[in-house]
Amino acid sequence: MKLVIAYIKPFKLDQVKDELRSQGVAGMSVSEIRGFGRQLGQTEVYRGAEYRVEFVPKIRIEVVVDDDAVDRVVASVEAAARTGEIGDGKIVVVPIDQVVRIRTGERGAEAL
Amino acid sequence: MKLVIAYIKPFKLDQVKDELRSQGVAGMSVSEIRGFGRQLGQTEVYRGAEYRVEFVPKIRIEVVVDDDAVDRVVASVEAAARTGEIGDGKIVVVPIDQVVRIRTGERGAEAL
Amino acid sequence: MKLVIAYIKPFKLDQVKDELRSQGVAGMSVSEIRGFGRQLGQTEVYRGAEYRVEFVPKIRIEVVVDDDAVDRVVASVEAAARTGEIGDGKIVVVPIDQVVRIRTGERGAEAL
Amino acid sequence: MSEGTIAWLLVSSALVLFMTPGLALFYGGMVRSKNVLNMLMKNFFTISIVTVVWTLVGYTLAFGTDIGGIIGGFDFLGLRGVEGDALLFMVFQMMFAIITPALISGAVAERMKFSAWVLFTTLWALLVYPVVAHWGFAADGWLFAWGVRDFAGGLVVHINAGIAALALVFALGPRKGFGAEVMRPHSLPLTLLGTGILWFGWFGFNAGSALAADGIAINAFVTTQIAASVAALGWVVAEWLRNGKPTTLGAASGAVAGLVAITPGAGFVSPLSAMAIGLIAGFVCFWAVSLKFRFGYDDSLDVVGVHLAGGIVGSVLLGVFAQSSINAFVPDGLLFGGAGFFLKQVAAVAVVIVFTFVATYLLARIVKAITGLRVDDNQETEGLDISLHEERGYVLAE
Amino acid sequence: MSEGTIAWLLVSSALVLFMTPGLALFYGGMVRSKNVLNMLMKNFFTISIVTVVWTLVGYTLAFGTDIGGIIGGFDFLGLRGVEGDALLFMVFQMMFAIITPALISGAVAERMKFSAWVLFTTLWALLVYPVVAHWGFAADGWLFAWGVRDFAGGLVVHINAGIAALALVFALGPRKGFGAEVMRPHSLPLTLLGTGILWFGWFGFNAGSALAADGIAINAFVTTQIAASVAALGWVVAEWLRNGKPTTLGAASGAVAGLVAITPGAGFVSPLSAMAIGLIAGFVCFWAVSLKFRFGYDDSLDVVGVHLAGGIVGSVLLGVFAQSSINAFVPDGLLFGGAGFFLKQVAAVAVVIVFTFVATYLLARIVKAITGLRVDDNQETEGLDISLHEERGYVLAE
Amino acid sequence: MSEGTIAWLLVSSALVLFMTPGLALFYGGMVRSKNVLNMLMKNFFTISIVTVVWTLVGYTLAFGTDIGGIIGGFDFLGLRGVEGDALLFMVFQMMFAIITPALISGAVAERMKFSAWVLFTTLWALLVYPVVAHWGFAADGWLFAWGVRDFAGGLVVHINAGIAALALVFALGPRKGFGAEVMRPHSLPLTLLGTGILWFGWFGFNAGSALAADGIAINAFVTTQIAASVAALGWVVAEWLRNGKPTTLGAASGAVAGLVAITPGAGFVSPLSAMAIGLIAGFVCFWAVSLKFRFGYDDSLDVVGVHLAGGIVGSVLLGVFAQSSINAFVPDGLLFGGAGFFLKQVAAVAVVIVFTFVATYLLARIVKAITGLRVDDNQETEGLDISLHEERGYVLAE
Ligand SMILES: Nc1ncnc2c1ncn2[C@@H]1O[C@H](COP(=O)(O)OP(=O)(O)O)[C@@H](O)[C@H]1O
Ligand SMILES: Nc1ncnc2c1ncn2[C@@H]1O[C@H](COP(=O)(O)OP(=O)(O)O)[C@@H](O)[C@H]1O
Ligand SMILES: Nc1ncnc2c1ncn2[C@@H]1O[C@H](COP(=O)(O)OP(=O)(O)O)[C@@H](O)[C@H]1O
Repeated sequence: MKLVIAYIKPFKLDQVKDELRSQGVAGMSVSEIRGFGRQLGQTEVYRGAEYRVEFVPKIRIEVVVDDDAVDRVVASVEAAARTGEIGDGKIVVVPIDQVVRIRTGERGAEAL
Repeated sequence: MKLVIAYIKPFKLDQVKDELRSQGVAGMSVSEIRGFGRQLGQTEVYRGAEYRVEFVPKIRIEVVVDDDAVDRVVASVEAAARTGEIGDGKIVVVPIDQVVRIRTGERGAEAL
Repeated sequence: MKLVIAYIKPFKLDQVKDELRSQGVAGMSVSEIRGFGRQLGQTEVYRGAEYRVEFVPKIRIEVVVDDDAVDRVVASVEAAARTGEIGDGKIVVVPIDQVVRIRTGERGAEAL
Repeated sequence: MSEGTIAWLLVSSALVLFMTPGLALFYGGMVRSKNVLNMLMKNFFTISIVTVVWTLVGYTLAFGTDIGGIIGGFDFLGLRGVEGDALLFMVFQMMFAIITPALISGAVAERMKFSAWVLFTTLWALLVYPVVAHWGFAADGWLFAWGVRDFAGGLVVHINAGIAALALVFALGPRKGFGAEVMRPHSLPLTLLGTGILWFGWFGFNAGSALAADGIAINAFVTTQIAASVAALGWVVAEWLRNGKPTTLGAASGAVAGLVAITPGAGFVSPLSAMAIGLIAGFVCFWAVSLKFRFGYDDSLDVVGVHLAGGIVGSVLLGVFAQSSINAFVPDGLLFGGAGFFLKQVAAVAVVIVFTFVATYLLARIVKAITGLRVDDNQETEGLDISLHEERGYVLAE
Repeated sequence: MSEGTIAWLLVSSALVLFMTPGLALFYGGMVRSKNVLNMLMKNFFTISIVTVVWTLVGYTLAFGTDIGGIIGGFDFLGLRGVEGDALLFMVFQMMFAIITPALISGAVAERMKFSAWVLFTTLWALLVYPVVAHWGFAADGWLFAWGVRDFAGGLVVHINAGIAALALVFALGPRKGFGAEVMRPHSLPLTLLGTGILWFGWFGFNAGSALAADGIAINAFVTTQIAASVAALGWVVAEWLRNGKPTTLGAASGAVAGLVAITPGAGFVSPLSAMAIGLIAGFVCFWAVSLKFRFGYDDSLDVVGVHLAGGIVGSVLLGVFAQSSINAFVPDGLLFGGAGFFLKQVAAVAVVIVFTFVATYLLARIVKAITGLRVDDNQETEGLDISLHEERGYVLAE
Repeated sequence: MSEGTIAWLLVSSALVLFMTPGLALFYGGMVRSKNVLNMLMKNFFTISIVTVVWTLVGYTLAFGTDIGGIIGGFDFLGLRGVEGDALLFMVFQMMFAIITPALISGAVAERMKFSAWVLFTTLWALLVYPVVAHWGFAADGWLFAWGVRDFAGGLVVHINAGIAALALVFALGPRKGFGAEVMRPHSLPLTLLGTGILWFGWFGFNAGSALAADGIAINAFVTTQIAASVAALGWVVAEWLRNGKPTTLGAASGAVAGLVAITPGAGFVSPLSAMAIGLIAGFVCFWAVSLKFRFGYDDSLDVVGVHLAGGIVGSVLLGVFAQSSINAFVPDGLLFGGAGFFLKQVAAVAVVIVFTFVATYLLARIVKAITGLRVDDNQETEGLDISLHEERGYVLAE
């Protein structure tokens, strides 16, 4: 099994979520982060002076998926989160040893 | 060594923390996330109209543990976080290559 | 490739970020967490009474790096985040299978 | 005027002005956090716009020498010759002219362009408000002269704003996701604070409308307090029974509904009548805010449900509960034997609704042609604070 | 009354009403974020409840024709015959009747059921407040007739509320985790805002209690300002010395302590005496809030520590600092040669403490039997906002 | 005084006091969240400090029997003999003495030690404010006697505070990261709330300065409303044109700039002149706040840009727009044929700027020698709330 982590633009969350659900993904976990990348922050004007703000608000998504679903899930996120503009973000795939569903104690693919 | 990640119900945090401490776990990191799973959100009433809110507040816990402690830690979290109702969450075990304690530079099991 | 996760003191973020940039790290993702470790929380006085607060605010950093950069990156974070006092935090290195840049679809080292 | 009356009217004017920032917070707390500043800004800026419009032209249109009962003449253009007591009356009335369009802003929250709002408010404060104010408040205005009574602005302020809100909502359309997603208030403490300020300021609004520190002012003060309290009670009890939980938003909305409903009658009805009016207003407005879901118009922060419905309740019930023994300037209402007055009140409600709806809808079309009314989809998703003002309401971690 | 006095009392009434939303924010900022709305709601709803109770029955019980010095008769039931100046007095006094039970709500924060609060407040506003108000404020009330003086409510408002809070805390028990976990204020800016509103409103409370726009009102205004300032100073200096840091919560609490302590004497003592009273109140109340840890009662937001302690300090020190040269309606205090008055003040404090403690504890038992007093454990952990009102205070990200 | 006037001045005093909590929120919203409590605390504590200083010594220095036009004598030390109307005047003036140093706190936000602030404010309220107040407000003060006019404190309050802020900023140095990092307001809703309270309170400030409930008060009320509105309009239009977006912070700052600028002339100029003054103030202050970037002084929350610049605009333009037909106590300004008065106004501005700059800078050096002025680097990074007060502004999740 794999843990797919994606850093995306906040306003893309809804689309990504809908796409993943339509792929049959049963769950995901989302948090708000600040990201820093090639986008190199944003320029903000405050009181008439210009500033470079290095960290940009992003959304971080975690999805645990079965091995055979990984490619489909990555592709879905890619498609749904892409705007084609800088700052679209990254997807990372992490191998995992085990998943447990707390409610039932099920392990592995069952637990998803 | 392993990184144990758990997504749990917020009001279970205290119990999980106490259980882990009693297991001798030396540290952990906690963040607030929004989760989405079989629980399929909650129904909320606002101004008399009913709505489905897909994302539910959850707590995400990260604990780095030594290999031989993994099973005990997973079992502790399982026991402490379980209510038996839908939405109890998941535990994920991720293999890791290295841990470093920043203060001393210690590596591996020493660093925990 | 590796995912380097670091839990550090909040006021060290700027230094760590500058150090990583000077090491050529192209991106990172940052979130606010609450940590619990050997530091065993803090003592707070409120209305004249003393309390132990177990969770201390920390910053969590994630950086995806190429294999050959891991040691350099870990060393940089170590150096920049160290105060020598308890609570400096930990660095964890997690192996990863894949990275994708959403904007271009590039995979692997290209995607960083 | 005596010094005591001047003191009271100065204070009342300040209190009524304070209501607009209060309203800004009341509304600001109810929108999503990405739109809070735009909401505040629309209200604060309305103060600026209307102050200028009223000073230069609005006041004379409303209170200049009457032309056929319809409108005031240009004698007080730029406040020419307006001094002393007249100047005090002018500024007290100015505060009403400010808050009336500000009320509208809640209905079009989270999607109307700021530039469109600026243009709309300017035109509305110039062309709609002074007309209705003349009809209802000026001694020669045709509604007033005909015998209609509106103590502190049930017709002129609340029905006027509420029906204008409905017209503007029709021209504008609903927010993306209206009806499907829950759009919860981002900060109910802000809304409750706003409620507190509105309640406080409303004493100036209603008791100040006696235009003297006298027994009528005292009566208006007491009826205001009672109606607000009882309407909050009524609303909360209604939702407790119906939805199972009493909510703070319900208490806040109920209080405002009561304040609205007592406005036309504050100085004309007895304290016990105010209790009845408040209770009815609490129930009716609780029900009225649910109409937007039934009929599908996105009256975002319930301006129609509270101000239009509450204003109608209050203006019509004034026709029921008015007592000439409380105030010689009003005939007796239905309950005290005066059917004629009741009918006039009903007619006046209808007249204002028709006039303002049509006029506002036309203005909205004109504004649409000039600036457009809505932000585009991306701006709406991103929030108006960033997209229109390049500001964020809260920067809690940095 | 002259128009000047009417103007002043109208304003004062509005100011005192405004204190209750101010108090809601003061308390609301001090609870944990999961309980902020419940805290606000308890206060706002108290306005509604007491307004109805006071209008219908409370006022006549407090100020109706005296029956044996103990209570007022039913002559003003439903405000029958209460008009003009009397109506103004009625509404001014109503605002005091509202804020007194509202004060209690801080002591039972974060665990008391909303339904229990509604029932308790109704009964307390009906059965306890009017009795003590009659004793202390009505011309024939036995404490007043005996010679006890309470300018604006040290006995009637603050000791009354403070001791009632203690009784209710005993009936209710402490919050889960009291003493073990730190329960920090979730928003001190809200608390400071509340402090500002309270301070502002207190001018109406104290200077309005002169019941005229005259020299006594001026004196009360000045002593209020001085005592509040000095008590904040005293509290902050005390904690700076003792805990090493001056805190904003200390400044806010100190200011309120000073306002409480000057309340019984505002129109009876000189500005310099007010300085002494404020300083003593600052120190005493700083010390008094720590008693809850020593004795283990969970007076959550320090109602006992500030209002009971501050009220006692003020009522007793009035016996020391009163000056008949400032106000002919008060005898000289200890410092100016009048021991008898001092003893009466001490006795009155004791009487109110005993009466209200017993009466409130009984009421609490009755309420417990009917609705239960506390939410259950899970609701307390989850927070009262969600569990009782299905609302969240803040929805900052969505 | 008549009861009407007493009522009005009591209310005005309360309103002016309320401005300081309003200012605390206005400033508190503009700092980063880690410094919000320190900002609030500095303002609240200034109320305490100045109340004591003014009661004991400040008032008599400002309004005691004149000594050579320079300062008042010690006759009213500890308020000896200050009673009735004089006591009312004393407390009204006290509120001005409070807010003036409070204004300064915004310029030194986010880095000045709390202990240093306490010492500085004490000395400044004792040694600087009463002197300038005597010159400008006391009948025998040399500026007033010479013919300079300052209706409600353009010289005494705003220029005085603004130039003191500049001197203190020079002594203190900029915040870490000034000019390089953007330091955004952490809560603009708080700032807008503060703006609302300031605007509301300013009616007491300006219209109260008529010292009677009369036509001058009415005129001052109206000019205040107009200038604030138009200046907000001017500022927002200027930034809209220049930076492409209208901001809420711009609207808030503009409103305050207008209020500042009308302060010296509120009771001396016509409503239409107020419109001109407001517009000019909006433009000038918009431009003035950008000077800190050009010249590199860290006037953190724009005290210099708004209060010094706005105060100068208002005091000088009073020399242009003053009309003896509005108020017999002022000569005609430039526009109405009186060049002499204009020159005196300009001279007075220069005098106050030089005196207060020098005096304040000296005081700052003294304070630096005793307590030090700044927190250390780590404290500044961590934030003053935790490091100085061991409190956090917001604890939203727990
Ligand atoms: N090496 C990295 N490690 C962790 N997160 C990263 C890394 N690179 C980028 N990110 C995350 O992805 C976001 C977008 O990256 P960015 O480089 O700006 O866009 P793009 O991938 O389109 O070039 C960043 O804001 C950050 O949150
Ligand atoms: N596949 C997944 N990937 C990441 N997080 C998940 C996944 N499934 C569930 N979660 C997390 O666990 C929480 C509980 O999951 P849910 O399916 O509702 O409960 P249960 O495991 O009891 O069926 C979710 O809210 C989410 O935070
Ligand atoms: N085993 C662990 N798993 C996850 N996070 C940890 C662990 N141990 C420490 N941390 C994180 O590191 C932070 C600092 O750890 P701590 O033990 O206090 O400091 P030190 O490493 O200097 O002894 C903690 O607050 C927590 O966020």
